[in-house]
Amino acid sequence: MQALQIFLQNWIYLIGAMAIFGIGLYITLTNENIFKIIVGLDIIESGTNLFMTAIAWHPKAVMPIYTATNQLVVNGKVVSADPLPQSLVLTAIVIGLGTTALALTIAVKIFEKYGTLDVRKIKEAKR
Amino acid sequence: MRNDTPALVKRITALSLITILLIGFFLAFKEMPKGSAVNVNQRVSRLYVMKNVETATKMMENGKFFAKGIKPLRTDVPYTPITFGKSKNLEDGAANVVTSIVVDYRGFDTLGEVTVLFLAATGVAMLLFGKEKKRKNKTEPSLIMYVGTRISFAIIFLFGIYIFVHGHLTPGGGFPGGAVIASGILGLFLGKNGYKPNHLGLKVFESLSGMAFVIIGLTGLFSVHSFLANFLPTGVIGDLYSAGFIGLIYIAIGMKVGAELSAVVNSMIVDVEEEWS
Amino acid sequence: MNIFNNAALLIGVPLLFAFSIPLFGLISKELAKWVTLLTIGFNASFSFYILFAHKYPTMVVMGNWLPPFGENLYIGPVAAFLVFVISMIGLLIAIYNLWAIKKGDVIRFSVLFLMFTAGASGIVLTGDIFNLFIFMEITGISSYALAAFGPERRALGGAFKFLVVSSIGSTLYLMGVTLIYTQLGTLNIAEIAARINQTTPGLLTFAGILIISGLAVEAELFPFNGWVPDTYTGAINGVSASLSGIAAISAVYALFRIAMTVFGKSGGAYVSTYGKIDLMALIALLATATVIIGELSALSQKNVKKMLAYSSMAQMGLIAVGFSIGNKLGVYGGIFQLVNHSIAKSMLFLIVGVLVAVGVGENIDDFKGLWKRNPFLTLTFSIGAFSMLGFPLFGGFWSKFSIVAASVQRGGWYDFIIGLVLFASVVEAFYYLRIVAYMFASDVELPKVKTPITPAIPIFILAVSIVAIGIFPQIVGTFSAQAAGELTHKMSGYILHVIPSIAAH
Amino acid sequence: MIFLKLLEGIGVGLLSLTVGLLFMGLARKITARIQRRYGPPVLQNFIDVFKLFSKQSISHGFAFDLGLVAGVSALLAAVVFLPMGQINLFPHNSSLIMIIYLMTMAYLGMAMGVSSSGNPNATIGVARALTMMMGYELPFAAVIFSVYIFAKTGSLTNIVAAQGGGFLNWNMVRLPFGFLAAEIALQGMLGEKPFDMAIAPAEIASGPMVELGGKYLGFGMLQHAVGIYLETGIMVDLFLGGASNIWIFVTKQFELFFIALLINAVLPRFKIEDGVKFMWKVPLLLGVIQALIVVL
Amino acid sequence: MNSNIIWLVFTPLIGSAIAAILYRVKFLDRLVTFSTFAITLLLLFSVHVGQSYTFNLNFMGKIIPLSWNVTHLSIFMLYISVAFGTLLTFYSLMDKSRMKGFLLLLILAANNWIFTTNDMVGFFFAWELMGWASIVSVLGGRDENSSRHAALYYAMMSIAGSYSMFFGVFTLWKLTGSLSISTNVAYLSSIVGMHPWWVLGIVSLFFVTFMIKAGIFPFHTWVPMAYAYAPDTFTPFLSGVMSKYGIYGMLLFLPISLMEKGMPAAFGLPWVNYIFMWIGVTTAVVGTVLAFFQDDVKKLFAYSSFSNLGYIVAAISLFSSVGVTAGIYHAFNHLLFKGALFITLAAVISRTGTSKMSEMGGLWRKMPVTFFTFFIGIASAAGIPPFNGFGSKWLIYQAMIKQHLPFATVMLFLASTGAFMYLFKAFHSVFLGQRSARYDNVKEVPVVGQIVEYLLMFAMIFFGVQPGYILKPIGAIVSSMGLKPLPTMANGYVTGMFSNVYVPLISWSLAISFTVGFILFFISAKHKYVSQSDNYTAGQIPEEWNLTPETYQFSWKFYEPIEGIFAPFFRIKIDGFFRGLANWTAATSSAIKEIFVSNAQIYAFFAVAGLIIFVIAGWVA
Repeated sequence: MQALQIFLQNWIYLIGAMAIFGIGLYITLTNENIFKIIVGLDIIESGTNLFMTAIAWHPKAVMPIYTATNQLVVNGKVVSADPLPQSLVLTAIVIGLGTTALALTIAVKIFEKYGTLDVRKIKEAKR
Repeated sequence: MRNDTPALVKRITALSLITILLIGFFLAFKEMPKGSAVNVNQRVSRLYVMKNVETATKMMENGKFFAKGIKPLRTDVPYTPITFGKSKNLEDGAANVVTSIVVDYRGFDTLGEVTVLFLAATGVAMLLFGKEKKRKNKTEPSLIMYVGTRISFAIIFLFGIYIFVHGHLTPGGGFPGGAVIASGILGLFLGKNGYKPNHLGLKVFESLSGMAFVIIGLTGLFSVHSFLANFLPTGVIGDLYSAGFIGLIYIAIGMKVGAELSAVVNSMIVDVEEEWS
Repeated sequence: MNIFNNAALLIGVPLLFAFSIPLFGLISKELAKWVTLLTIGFNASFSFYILFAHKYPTMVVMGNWLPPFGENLYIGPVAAFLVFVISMIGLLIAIYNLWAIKKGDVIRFSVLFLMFTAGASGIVLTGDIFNLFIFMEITGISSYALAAFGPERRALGGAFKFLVVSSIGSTLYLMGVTLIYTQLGTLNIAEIAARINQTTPGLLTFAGILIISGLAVEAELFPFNGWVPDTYTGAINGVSASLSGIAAISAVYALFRIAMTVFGKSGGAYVSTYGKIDLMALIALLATATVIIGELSALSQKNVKKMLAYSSMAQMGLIAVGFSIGNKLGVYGGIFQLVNHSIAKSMLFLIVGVLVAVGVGENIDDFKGLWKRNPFLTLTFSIGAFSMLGFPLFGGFWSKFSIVAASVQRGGWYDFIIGLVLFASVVEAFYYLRIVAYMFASDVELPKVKTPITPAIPIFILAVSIVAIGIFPQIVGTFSAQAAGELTHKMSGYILHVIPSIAAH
Repeated sequence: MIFLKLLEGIGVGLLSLTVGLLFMGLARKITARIQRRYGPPVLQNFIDVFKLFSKQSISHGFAFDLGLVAGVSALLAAVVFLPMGQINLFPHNSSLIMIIYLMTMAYLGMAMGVSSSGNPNATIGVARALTMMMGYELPFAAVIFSVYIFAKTGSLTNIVAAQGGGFLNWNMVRLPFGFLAAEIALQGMLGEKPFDMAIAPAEIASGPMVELGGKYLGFGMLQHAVGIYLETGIMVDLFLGGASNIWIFVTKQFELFFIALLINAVLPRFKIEDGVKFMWKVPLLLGVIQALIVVL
Repeated sequence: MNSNIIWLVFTPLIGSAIAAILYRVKFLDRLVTFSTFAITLLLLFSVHVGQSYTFNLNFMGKIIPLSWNVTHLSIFMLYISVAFGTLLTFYSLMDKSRMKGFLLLLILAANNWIFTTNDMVGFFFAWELMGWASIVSVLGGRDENSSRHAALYYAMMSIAGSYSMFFGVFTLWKLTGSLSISTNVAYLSSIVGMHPWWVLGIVSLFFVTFMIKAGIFPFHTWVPMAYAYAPDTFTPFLSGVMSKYGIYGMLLFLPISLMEKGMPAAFGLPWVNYIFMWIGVTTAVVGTVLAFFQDDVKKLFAYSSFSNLGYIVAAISLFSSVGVTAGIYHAFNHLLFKGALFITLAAVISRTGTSKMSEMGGLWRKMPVTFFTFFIGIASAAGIPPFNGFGSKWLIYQAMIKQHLPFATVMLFLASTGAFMYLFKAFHSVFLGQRSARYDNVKEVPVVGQIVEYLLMFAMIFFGVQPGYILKPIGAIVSSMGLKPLPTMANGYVTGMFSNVYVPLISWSLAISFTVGFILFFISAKHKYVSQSDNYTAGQIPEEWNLTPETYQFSWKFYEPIEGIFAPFFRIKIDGFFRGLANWTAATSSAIKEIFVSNAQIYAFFAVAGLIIFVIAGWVA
């Protein structure tokens, strides 16, 4: 039990992140609907973000914000979660947002012009 | 793999590919420091948390930072204790370390991030550009909806401002704040059919706030000789008026993000006729 | 450590004006285009100043935090030269855009184009592995939007393909960066490069594979380049030109900065990488496959634009072959070819754009007898084609020359690779010469077409520069040689200029 | 000295003409006898030549004239280099290949002359002759080069000298396959049946000769006469060990010619492609065997 | 004063620039071309064997020595090529074809550079210059579509060749660090005993290039097209001079094979040489056989050129003193007679406007000077003494027999007989037989052309009768290659290994017998001239059969009977090999193109699959 707990503590977020990553990739690679593909891409990004957060965290970490009660440094050792990946995640989320917005716009335009959301049907008559 | 590959084949292939990829990941994870062994003290973040980068820089110039074999001893950087509400003149006065990294230590990233968002909004608007035909709401919202969104907009707006003003003290900052404001504006869209925000105002707001960010950066360049360098006093940790230019930048970012996301919502909600003639 | 913080203006000024272009746009659409032009012009002249008048290698420190703690821009020989090339080509395409972009949302197009160029410069300049990702996304998002711009619906299909593949690629890159961060706890390229051998080999290899795969999407290497033909064909010609002339430079730069500087082993006659497999060899294989597949696909195209797209792909492969040889001569050839390719290919796309606009068309049959209809465009197109196929006294010759020389110098299985590449070059020569022969056919009687003046200016300048490089290869050669020195000696070329104190040990 | 050589040369030319015409007359007589006819007198051909040269004739232009004159003259020019018994005018200049190429000039002249007449029968005849030439030159070349390698010399004089010392030293005995191949090739060279498709009178009205009349036909006959002399002479020098004097030489020539006549009298004509195919089967095989034997 | 070698290169370049400026005015263009050729010929008199000059090119900090070195071979080749070019350009003064003079001058510059340079960089550059200038020149033929096709084909072969040489140059440079040709050849000779395969590989890289340029057997397929569809006045240069660059290159590298210690021998030859000799023989035979059945007269002579180069290759591959002498001698002879033949063809085509033999005929009365030039040309080409083709063919046989190679010799002899056949076919179809009424108003070429034709006739007879003027310099070349030169006798002697030929004697003998013949002709009864259609038709008048001169002319399917014999060989098409390669490439191209006819998802699949392959590779490693 203890071993399982330690295992879960150590691995659960990484495993979860990878599972989300895999699910997103699967959706992207198998669904022909454009919107579903975009959703898949979004899920992949979520997986990546979770992965980055996970490597910043350890079971005994505290939040990286100085407050009156929250001690980030104990005996010269930092005990908080790693703030750097968190800030990177912040950036990555915004970038993902931008990509998604653009993708959705393109999808809307594609539906307008091709009249379909099936990726297989988005092609020109003459190759 | 072709355009007309059957779905089953695709699924099986995708599954096997993903399985192999995940196995690869897990094999790689086995070599990672595990769990509690995620040693922040050996990462560069330690210096950010301790607000100790300048000391490290001096050590580096003295040649003590990198040990033999170029192994950095980040643990060796001496530590000056920080007390909430008391410590002054820290190299970066923000209580929220993440914020201090986002805006100050790695502020350049954030500038890029703002640009990405700006570009995405621009791209969305560019692709959806055209002569306005009609709004997309099918049904007229009820009176409660109309009144409710208008009342809650003020509260949401205020909350958004609170979030990005306190970005350096609490979780949050310009991006969440801006998103909150944009959600308020989205409420306005929902509340009234044919709601038109002030396009010119949004555009000017967006541009000016973006320019404000760059101008703050350039001010740093011309006053402290480094782009995006803090040129304001850092104050006491935990005060609202602390952390130098972080607050200013977050205000700019918050306004910009709010305006941009509103513009995105506006663009997407409108049906247009293209002007390619 | 030589700090030149004012070079931050290379990024800052375009950003400032990008944010303000919507305001200028309120006054006039034309003004927006001119602001873009002038801003890129500023970048070009500033990088010209750095390249010729300022001492480099030098470094820009962001926010007064020295590397490896803060972010920095590193202006070595590579960056100084490539930024200049990117800005110059951006400037010329901006001139073309003055004429070409008349309809649609001109203002926002200008913003996107400006940031596209600035983002590409940022990729080349930056000294931080995560910042590289940001700039990749800046370039990426603006190029998705730019590629989707245009009256034709095929633009949207192409842009969507680009977006999907490229998003996956950037995710993979980010994963790789994260894996490296778990090991070394830093994001600075110089520090990672110095300490790369402190990581565990399995994880290092995996991270390297992820990063290379992610970057290979934009660098158009084989299994990652499915988007190339549709996107290039779909986009309007100015955008195709900038994709092949600007984005390609930065993508290849990023790929080999990571492979050679970050993962590379220092010392030894040829650069190889740490880890279980040699990433340089991996790239060489990909690149060879790319060359062959690209050239063979281009062979049977009837649409010139699509043909140019495939040719771009193949040329990127050739460039990557040059770099992946890993000695100074090979990298020299790679950079030289990079510059030649971006000059010639962007010129060819611009010419196709002009031809389509004046009503000639973009199919091979439309090119028949072009010499009689419009000698200027025919001549410039031929110059571009000859440079592409490595005709002596045109720019492309010197680079192909160096790449072949380098691979022969290296020997081993690179002899085999270069044999395949040369076979592919014969194919390439065939389809380019076929167009040239078509253009000079005299058995077609069609009305003459006029060349518009504005787009003729960049086309003329590009053509002249191809010939000039062909006759005086030193123009590019000196800089390429310096750049090759930087890329092949990661310690003395890069790390020590960024973090000099590493030298103490 | 030069005058002496000149006179000797003219003498050799006359000799070859005489012997050739004589052979032609004998040929007519012998063929007739084989066919149970009486046949013309042996000297009939001399009479014919004189008659033809005194008749008025029509010409098709200077190329026609030049061609026919060249046909005889080139062969006469070649004859002087042939060693025949004690008559050997230029012992250091008797390369066989040179003689063969000189003969080619005669063919060229003849072909040019008759073709310029514009009669397609003539041209067809020439084309057939040239095709047949390709047929027999291949085995003949194989034989020549075998002899060259065997004798280690390319000069007819030296080849003859190498065969000195009796019957057993003759190349006919030493190189039997080569001799057989050369015999068959000689049949083609002489244009005798079964290889006479070039002049097939019933099909193409005597082929090259169709437009010839008067002195032109006379030139044609003279060319044939010198041709017979030269070709049989080469064979004698190559295989029958030459001769010690001109009489023996002519006798040996006549022996070879007689065999050819006998074959001619009894065999029908090949089709042209069959002729070439035959030449490239049997004699070539023999020649190749001979060459292999010589080389190995 | 050694820098005058460089002027050999610069003078044509300057002339080319001037000519390019004047290019619109055809006559001025041609005039400048001719004068530049003439000036270059004069310049040649100041160049002597043994002169050398080195110019250190500073290329991006690296010193690249460009060196020139005049050897016996180079001066010989220079003289013959420039002299022939001068004649040709003089002829082209009055010509109407679309040959561009400045391109010819570029080729001249490359010509002088190739023949004098001693560094591989210069050699390569000159080679490229020559190749591309000639490719562009081919473009200006009468039939635009065909010439474009031909030029493209030629360009492909030539590019493949130059890449091969490129590769070879760099490999040698990597091995020795020197760019000098002589140094590298010496180096290769020194290691050939230790690493025969290495040397073979490197040398074959060069030889592929040379074989492509000379049009030797497996690489000959561009020859007929390019020769046939090139401008009529350019073809003589293409065939006469440009095919010899390949031979020159081979001669530069052949001395290596002298020292093969590690290689087994076949029939007294190193087996590589033996194979190469057979390649030459095959070339000769294949060219001959293909030439039989052509209807385009330029194509026929293109195959003839190809066949003759086979002779040269077969001869020089023996690398004996007779062989090399014979090869170089034949190269010279081929230049002369094939140049003369193509010039006369240019004259004929310019007057008749067609190159189809079945549409010509009976032109000899209208163009007598051209007719005689052509006659002497084919007599030379057939190797008839005393014209110039005889000596070299005779020497080639001598060389082959000396090596005890009867079969190869027989094949060459067959090729020679065949050559006589196709030459006569061309002769008959163009000049003899019935003349079509269309050509009743055809005139002889202008005086300029006639002068050139007279000069060529004179040259063909003179060098036939006095071979010593050529054999002496060739002797010097042969001895400079480390072989024993043939004994030189008086001018008229061709000295073989087995026997000698004294050509003046043959000439005298011919002269006397012709005199006798003509005396006989004139003293005999009179003759009268009749019209061309007045001939023996079994009592009928051709008009009654509705026969016109065109239908009465026999020039179609001239050698039909033997077509059946060669039919099995026609099924093996070398052309088909390259065409098949091209088709295969095109098919592969279409197949590969299919990769990119897909959707976003599939491309994502590709990317992930690529990643997976790497991951697996990472595990495996």
